[in-house]
Amino acid sequence: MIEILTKHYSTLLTAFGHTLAISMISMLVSLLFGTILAMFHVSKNKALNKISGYYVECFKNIPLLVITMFFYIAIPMVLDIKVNGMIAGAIGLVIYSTSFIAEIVRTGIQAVPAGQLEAGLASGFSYWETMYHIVLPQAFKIVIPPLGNQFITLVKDSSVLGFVAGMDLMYYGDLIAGETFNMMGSYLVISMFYVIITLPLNYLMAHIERKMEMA
Amino acid sequence: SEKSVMERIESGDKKIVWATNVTTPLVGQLNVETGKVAGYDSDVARALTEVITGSAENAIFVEVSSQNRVAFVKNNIADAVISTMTITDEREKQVDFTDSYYIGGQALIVPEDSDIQAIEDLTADTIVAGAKGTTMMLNMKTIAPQAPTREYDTESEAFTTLIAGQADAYTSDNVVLMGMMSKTSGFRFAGGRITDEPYGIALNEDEDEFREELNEAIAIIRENGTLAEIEEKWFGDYY
Amino acid sequence: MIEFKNVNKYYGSFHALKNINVRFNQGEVTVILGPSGSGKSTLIRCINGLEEISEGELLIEGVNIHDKNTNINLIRQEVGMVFQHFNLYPHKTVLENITLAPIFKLKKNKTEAIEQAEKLLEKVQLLDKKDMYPNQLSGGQKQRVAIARGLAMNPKVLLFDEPTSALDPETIGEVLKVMSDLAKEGMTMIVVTHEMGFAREVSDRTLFMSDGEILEDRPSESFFLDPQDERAKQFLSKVINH
Amino acid sequence: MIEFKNVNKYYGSFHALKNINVRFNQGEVTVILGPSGSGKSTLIRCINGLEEISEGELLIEGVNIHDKNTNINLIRQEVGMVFQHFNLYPHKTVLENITLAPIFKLKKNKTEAIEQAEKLLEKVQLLDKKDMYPNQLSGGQKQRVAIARGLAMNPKVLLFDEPTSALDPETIGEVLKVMSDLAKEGMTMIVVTHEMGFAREVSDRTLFMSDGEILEDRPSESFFLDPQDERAKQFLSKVINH
Amino acid sequence: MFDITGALSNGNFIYLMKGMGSTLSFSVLAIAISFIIGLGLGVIRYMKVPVASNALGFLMDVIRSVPLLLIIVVFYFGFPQLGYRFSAFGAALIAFVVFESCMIAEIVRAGLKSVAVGQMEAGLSTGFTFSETMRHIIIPQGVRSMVPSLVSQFISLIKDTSLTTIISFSELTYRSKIIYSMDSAYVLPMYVIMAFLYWIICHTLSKASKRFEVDY
Ligand SMILES: Nc1ncnc2c1ncn2[C@@H]1O[C@H](COP(=O)(O)OP(=O)(O)OP(=O)(O)O)[C@@H](O)[C@H]1O
Ligand SMILES: Nc1ncnc2c1ncn2[C@@H]1O[C@H](COP(=O)(O)OP(=O)(O)OP(=O)(O)O)[C@@H](O)[C@H]1O
Ligand SMILES: NC(=O)CC[C@H](N)C(=O)O
Ligand SMILES: [Mg+2]
Ligand SMILES: [Mg+2]
Repeated sequence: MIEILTKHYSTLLTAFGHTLAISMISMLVSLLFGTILAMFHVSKNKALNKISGYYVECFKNIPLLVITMFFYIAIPMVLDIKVNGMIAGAIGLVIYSTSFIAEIVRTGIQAVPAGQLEAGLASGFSYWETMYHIVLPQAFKIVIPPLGNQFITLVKDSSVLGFVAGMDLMYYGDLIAGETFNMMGSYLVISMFYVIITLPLNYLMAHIERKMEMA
Repeated sequence: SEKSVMERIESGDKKIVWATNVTTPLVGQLNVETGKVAGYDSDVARALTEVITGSAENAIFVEVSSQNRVAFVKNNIADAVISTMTITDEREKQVDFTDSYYIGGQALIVPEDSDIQAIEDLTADTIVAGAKGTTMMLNMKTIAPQAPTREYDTESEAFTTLIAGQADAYTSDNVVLMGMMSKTSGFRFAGGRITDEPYGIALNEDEDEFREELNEAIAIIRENGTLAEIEEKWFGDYY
Repeated sequence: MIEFKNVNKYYGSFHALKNINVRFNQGEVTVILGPSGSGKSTLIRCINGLEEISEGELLIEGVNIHDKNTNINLIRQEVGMVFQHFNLYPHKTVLENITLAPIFKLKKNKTEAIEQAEKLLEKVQLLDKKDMYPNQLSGGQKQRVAIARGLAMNPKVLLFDEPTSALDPETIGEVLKVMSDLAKEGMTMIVVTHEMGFAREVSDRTLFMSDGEILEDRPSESFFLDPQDERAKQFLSKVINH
Repeated sequence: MIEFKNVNKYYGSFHALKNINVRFNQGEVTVILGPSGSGKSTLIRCINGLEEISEGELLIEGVNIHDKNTNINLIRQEVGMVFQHFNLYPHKTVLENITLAPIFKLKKNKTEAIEQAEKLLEKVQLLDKKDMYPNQLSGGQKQRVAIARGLAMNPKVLLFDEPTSALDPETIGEVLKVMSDLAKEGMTMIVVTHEMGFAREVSDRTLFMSDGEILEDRPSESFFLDPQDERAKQFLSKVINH
Repeated sequence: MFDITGALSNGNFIYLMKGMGSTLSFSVLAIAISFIIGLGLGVIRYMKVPVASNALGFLMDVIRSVPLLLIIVVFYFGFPQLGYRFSAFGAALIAFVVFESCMIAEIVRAGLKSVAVGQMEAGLSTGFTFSETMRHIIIPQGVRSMVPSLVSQFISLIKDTSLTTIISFSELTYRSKIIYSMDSAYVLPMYVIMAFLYWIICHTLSKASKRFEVDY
């Protein structure tokens, strides 16, 4: 294991950087889309409700691998475009995670007591103003732990980039494993890098959750 | 504790389990309707099985990809791997090989309208696809280090990405590439073969007796012309 | 200033308000009594449009709030509301709770808004808590802040929906005190409550509701001396004698 | 039958019960009053071991419940408890809520347990609800079921921790009625409550607590006529006059 | 460009359906075993058994922090190096059970914790011991509140079976790839079909589970 670390550390660090960057970018974009879909869901407009509902129902029930491969192989075949593995992977991650984040944010919005919306309306704010000033800030606070957990999941899920030459930890892990024949060592080293990101986050989220429970 | 392959065969259980690639036309492809694997490698395996056990019917096939070939013998899932597997020193440290039964060679294919005519035309802007865990990808580091590579779990996945336009070229064994092109038009070789790839049958390290038996069998089918017949049957039209 | 004309309200097929006709006048303090589920909350929530009426007309200062062309947000600025569970914004300080709407809706500048908020906090005797967050306050304090918040928009009328029923018995008094003071200053108030002391002593007029209907509508004094309706009598005896 | 001898209770460094010495006698109905945070809940929760005492002795029928050799589960069978938020088991019907412990702990056979439960439900006037689930009941009904559940183990004493403060004003009466009936039948009861009517009229004795101490311990009649302690006076005036 | 009838020729279709059968039976097995182990682990963590809960807790947290894909390859490629050999099915099953048990344990712990404290107190107050209260009162309620999270975990599990294609476990995804390796005109149809089949399985499970959700 040590040998793999010392011999391949620059590759590993690059891969680690890619995994981290892809995860963070995908998370931010999914958060944006997810929030929009969540607002669609709680709005009174039936069409928007439907869009949000169908999206979530559709993409949370299809494996990420299938979504990603679809964008990497099937779409370029039909449209005659070139998408590199990192981008196809990120698109897959965003499409997939958005469905989960939409649900999380929606639950958050619905967890804000109805009285808050009413209080906002009662003091003359419009629906969207109330959402912006009063409901969303509280909803996001409520959903910090599940969002954090979703990010952890997303980091782990980013390992499907290994299937599409996404230059991430999993991809290089496979290559190093194939080259050194030290499968156990290579994959454990790779696991370690994932754990460096996810385990502390895991504890941080648990901590925040406990603190919020006490408040 | 487990019986060696020869002990098992001698005790009457004559089945030999061969691991082979099933997504490479000509070399080895699964017919999903019959469940039979057809191709050069599997025919060789059948011939060897016949020599050793008396019947080609004793050959059983399981599906591998380039990436998990070594694991198949190490995990005792198969008795032997026959899958255009190049004999290399590195691999010898993990598994044992029989004598070589065929010498293939690395080559490169590109879309017909590509500007790439030979390996020398590869640049930092031309992406080369290949399968994870193949000698080709290692070779690339010395023969065309400037060209970026993208590696996939199987040969067919690598070829599919070439079709999808995700790569500019795809490198593998010439026979594998021939197989791919036999099914899909629009691609051509870019230059000739680049390396020699002697294929051996990979076995677990404690299977000396089985290896001897296989080596003898290989010699037999080479001498009696069976090997040449099989080669002609699968590759004859494409050379 | 507020007038219900033949108002009906349905939740699905449930008839929550039945042919309501009532006027609330400027400067009047009205208490609404009635058993649980009788429609008290529904009635006052219609006044600031938190519930839509199904039939009839509801006029506020002559404006029909049921009309599609009416800007309900403007009406709401004129009608303050104090809720049973305070509904303070937990992520804002006391001061921010009070100044949020004046700054964004009345476009007051910040210093002006804060000045006014501090005056209101003084009135409800909570000036020293102005930088605290709601969860650092007791129930009674929260409700006094909520009243200050309601007043900050200079509403023409203040609605109260059971403002003391989520409070510790010890802190109910402080909230009722603030409400009595407001009443004395001539604020127009409509109050749903179970506090009989307040109803009897502070309010000018009492409505008794049951099953979506207004069964009594009389000066409070005479209502408490001698309720006419059978259900009102029953209700009073239950609520007072235990 | 229950005796606190120099009992102290700490939460970390917070001194929640300060040198408590008190006896509760068979057949007596005791009310515990006091402001929020004064240690009322802590005191009665010590009696059935939901809180452990830190120092001193707590004897129930002569048994030291703080002792490691005492089987606390046996003690708890003798001491029933009724909670502010009912704590009915939501996944069991009314009848199952009542029979669960008798069947498993007293090893009653099922028909016997059901028979007894039905008698208790009749007593709290809820026999018709026996097959319902808790969430189908009103607050007052839930609390009456909780009382029946407490009685099902034939406890020697029944503890109540603010049994009516989570209830609608209208349903408080029905719960107090059941409690008064129990008192008349001679049940030993210790009741934390803010219901002054009940305290004054039904209870035999009133303890007034503040800051973890018992400041008054007198027959209820004399306590209400003329509380001695300054804080008790203040408390009473706050709670009663609004 | 694409050839749907070819991709779904009779033989291919049967071959694919058998793959779907493998996906389903593997999922059912993995769910059953992981649920039993996860329930046990979750209760241990909930009860805060002195050393066991912490040590076990840390190990479980580490396992939950690693991508399932890596756990699969570690069992399949890595363990033979230590002398433990598994078939693709065996390695996949062990990897899933190890990973999913930890995920489920966390759900169980949270579910039990979500049962109001008052319920434990009510149980104790009627003379039940701690473990009796757990059995009669806390666990039955906890399990009900866990249903939604458990179901989404099971759905994740089913979707994640697609990852086992990396070790050539012959399930739905793997077989789709075998089919489209025959002809590039099958690629697009196969992805659409695959997506559809997974969707049907997961959607059906999620809809069916709604029946078991209770709210008090
Ligand atoms: N959003 C709603 N959907 C359906 N029914 C409703 C809704 N809101 C209220 N109701 C019903 O309308 C009736 C009147 O409700 P309302 O809240 O006005 O009663 P209330 O007099 O305020 O009672 P309480 O004293 O319990 O607050 C009740 O029967 C209630 O169940
Ligand atoms: N588990 C605990 N940990 C720390 N402090 C506690 C705990 N339980 C209670 N306390 C503290 O002990 C004091 C007494 O609490 P207790 O619940 O007995 O008061 P109470 O008289 O019942 O009040 P209330 O009328 O609000 O129910 C309070 O200051 C409370 O904050
Ligand atoms: N088709 C293959 O996967 C074999 C490639 C090459 N001959 C090797 O052994 O690595
Ligand atoms: Mg109401
Ligand atoms: Mg208390």
